[in-house]
Amino acid sequence: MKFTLLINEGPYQHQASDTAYQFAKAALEKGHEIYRVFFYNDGVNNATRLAIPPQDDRNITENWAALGKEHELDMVVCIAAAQRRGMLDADEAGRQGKDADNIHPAFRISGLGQLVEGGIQADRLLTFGD
Amino acid sequence: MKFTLLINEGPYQHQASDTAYQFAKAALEKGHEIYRVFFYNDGVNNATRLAIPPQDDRNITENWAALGKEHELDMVVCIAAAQRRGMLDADEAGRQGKDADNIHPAFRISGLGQLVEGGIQADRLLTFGD
Amino acid sequence: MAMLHTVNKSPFERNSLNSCLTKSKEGSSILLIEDAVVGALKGTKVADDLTAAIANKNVYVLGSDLNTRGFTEADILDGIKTVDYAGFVDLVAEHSNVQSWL
Amino acid sequence: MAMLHTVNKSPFERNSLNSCLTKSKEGSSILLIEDAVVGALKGTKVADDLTAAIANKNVYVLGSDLNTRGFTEADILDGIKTVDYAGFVDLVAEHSNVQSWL
Amino acid sequence: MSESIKKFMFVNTKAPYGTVYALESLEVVLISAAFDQDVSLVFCDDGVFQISNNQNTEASGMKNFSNAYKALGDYDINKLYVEKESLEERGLTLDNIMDLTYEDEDWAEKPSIKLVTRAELADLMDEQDVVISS
Amino acid sequence: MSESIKKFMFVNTKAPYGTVYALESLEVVLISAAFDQDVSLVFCDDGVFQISNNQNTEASGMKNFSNAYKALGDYDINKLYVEKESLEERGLTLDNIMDLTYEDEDWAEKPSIKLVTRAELADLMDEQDVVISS
Repeated sequence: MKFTLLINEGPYQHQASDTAYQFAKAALEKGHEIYRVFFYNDGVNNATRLAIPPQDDRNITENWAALGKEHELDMVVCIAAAQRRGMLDADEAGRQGKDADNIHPAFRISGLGQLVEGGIQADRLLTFGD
Repeated sequence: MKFTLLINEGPYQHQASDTAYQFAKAALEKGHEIYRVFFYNDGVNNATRLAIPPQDDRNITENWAALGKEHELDMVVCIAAAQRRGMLDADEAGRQGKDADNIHPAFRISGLGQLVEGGIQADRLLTFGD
Repeated sequence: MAMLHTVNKSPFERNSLNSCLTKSKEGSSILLIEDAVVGALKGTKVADDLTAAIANKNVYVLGSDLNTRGFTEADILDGIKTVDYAGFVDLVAEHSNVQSWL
Repeated sequence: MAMLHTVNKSPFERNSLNSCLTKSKEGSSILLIEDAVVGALKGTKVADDLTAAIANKNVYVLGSDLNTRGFTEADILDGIKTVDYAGFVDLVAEHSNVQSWL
Repeated sequence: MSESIKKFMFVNTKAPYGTVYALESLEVVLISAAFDQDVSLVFCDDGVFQISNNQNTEASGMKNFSNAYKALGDYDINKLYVEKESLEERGLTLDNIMDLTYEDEDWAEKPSIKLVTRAELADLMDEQDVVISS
Repeated sequence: MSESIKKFMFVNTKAPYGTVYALESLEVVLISAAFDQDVSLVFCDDGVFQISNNQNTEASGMKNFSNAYKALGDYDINKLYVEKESLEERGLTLDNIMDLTYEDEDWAEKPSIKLVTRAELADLMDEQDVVISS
């Protein structure tokens, strides 16, 4: 079965991203397909490559990145939500005249249409929020 | 009277930062002093200099930065909370081997002791959260 | 001097107004801000709780947050006072301490 | 096929479990995750609501979130089933659709 | 995958402005119009405040996005369900709710808002393919 | 400013793990010990779950920080108030709560946790100089 996951909260502040990650891992282990993981609202903050969590804690972004690499997941950050919150990739930073960027290469930036399309293509769309 | 403000939520997702900003402006207009504004939990995300909110919306970070400049506010971002969430200044980025930084120059990074000290020195400590 | 309590969430969504009402003392003051302002409306299922609170506490609502959500002073319970941000600042200064119910 | 509903917040803090219980149909399933797992405990002030729900709906709790908060299957109401993440995945696959009550 | 039309329902349960969910959910709804799906919106619990009349953000500094709901009809999104019990519990009636309309194929202006009971809402939710709540 | 000691109260109202507030509030509490203030903690509403026994995060992947509460006594933070009504509403007793202690000046081990009623808690909150809630 194909799942699209929608994540609406940032890392650490809420458990939403952790729950979605554990769900994705379990679904993949059972042979299901993750069609897309879409990061919206504060969920875009999961895509930062600049986080330095304490040594004894989980690294949420790196966990997603590793899972994404292993299973070639399509992990999409909403561009509008990301711009509001200061999440940029190098292309965006260049276009917008910003002097730095912070998005991890495991994620790609795209529009909200990717969420709707994810809902159309998948058998189930699950939301993880606050 | 001296106020210390504690802001626990990021920009846009929650009204907390907006409320704190309007409160700070009103307090300063009435002749009170803002001893410190301390950004904790997701509140650290208010300090990004990379946000590009829509033209017709408020720019929360720039609002704080302008108010801070006008009144020489001490705006402190908690270092531990910031590291967890990928908020870094250039010094931190250098020390941690990160290839970019994102904190607006109007804010400074420091430890949690600054919050406790802010509670000791101010006449009132107000929390703005979720 | 009595304490000022602030509540920022709708009592229809969260329990924080109830926590505040049951853990604040007579003579203290309660200021509803952000989404909590909808708790001040007339005829709601929490109106009785608010009316009981007004009997021995001072209840305020932040007018700008009320207007933002489409309501005015005419829509709120009798006995609840409306303040602006300057009034919010005065309330904090006039009370012995402030507690945010989150 | 019936729907699966997920609830992730404590019923002592928020209204979302109540919204779910009153807006879900007989024969549907409800999975409590994250902080909502504490709603499954025995002897709480929402135990009657949950017991009523069990009569005509399937109620599940995510075991890892229950353990994380210090509780086990022995602590929850009779009739509520515990699942792990693999069971969560199965529930989603077996139901016609899933709705998150946020 | 089948190319058939799916039933998308956006369930709005939170008050506007205190959190961003109302605004950012509306942004998804507007985008969804481009995909020719069967889109409906629900306003229940505190979500009914999202479409309350006379929202005025002048003194709060928040961005007033309430006018965007009026554009939904132009995007052929005209199934807006408001839960009756949610209004009642909040002391509200349809008079407090914006008069949202659309033009039908004969250019006649029709109301987009349908008042539904909690039980009717449960039935509506049950028949969706995708439910996105916030 | 006066150099007198202030009464700091940290009020914990939320369950742990679902949100970060419990963990990051505890980090402030531990730092506050260095400032020689009069520090107390309250666990009420869902905050009582923060100090429940036997927290086991193995299967959830969350960071288990419950042991850090046991260190509070070593930092001379030994006024931990648990609201009686909050326990009762959740079907809990003190048996569900961690056995947190400190050593007094004679090295005797004493309980840090004091069960208080809602009314007693209101009195305690009323006499604080700084209240930080989450």
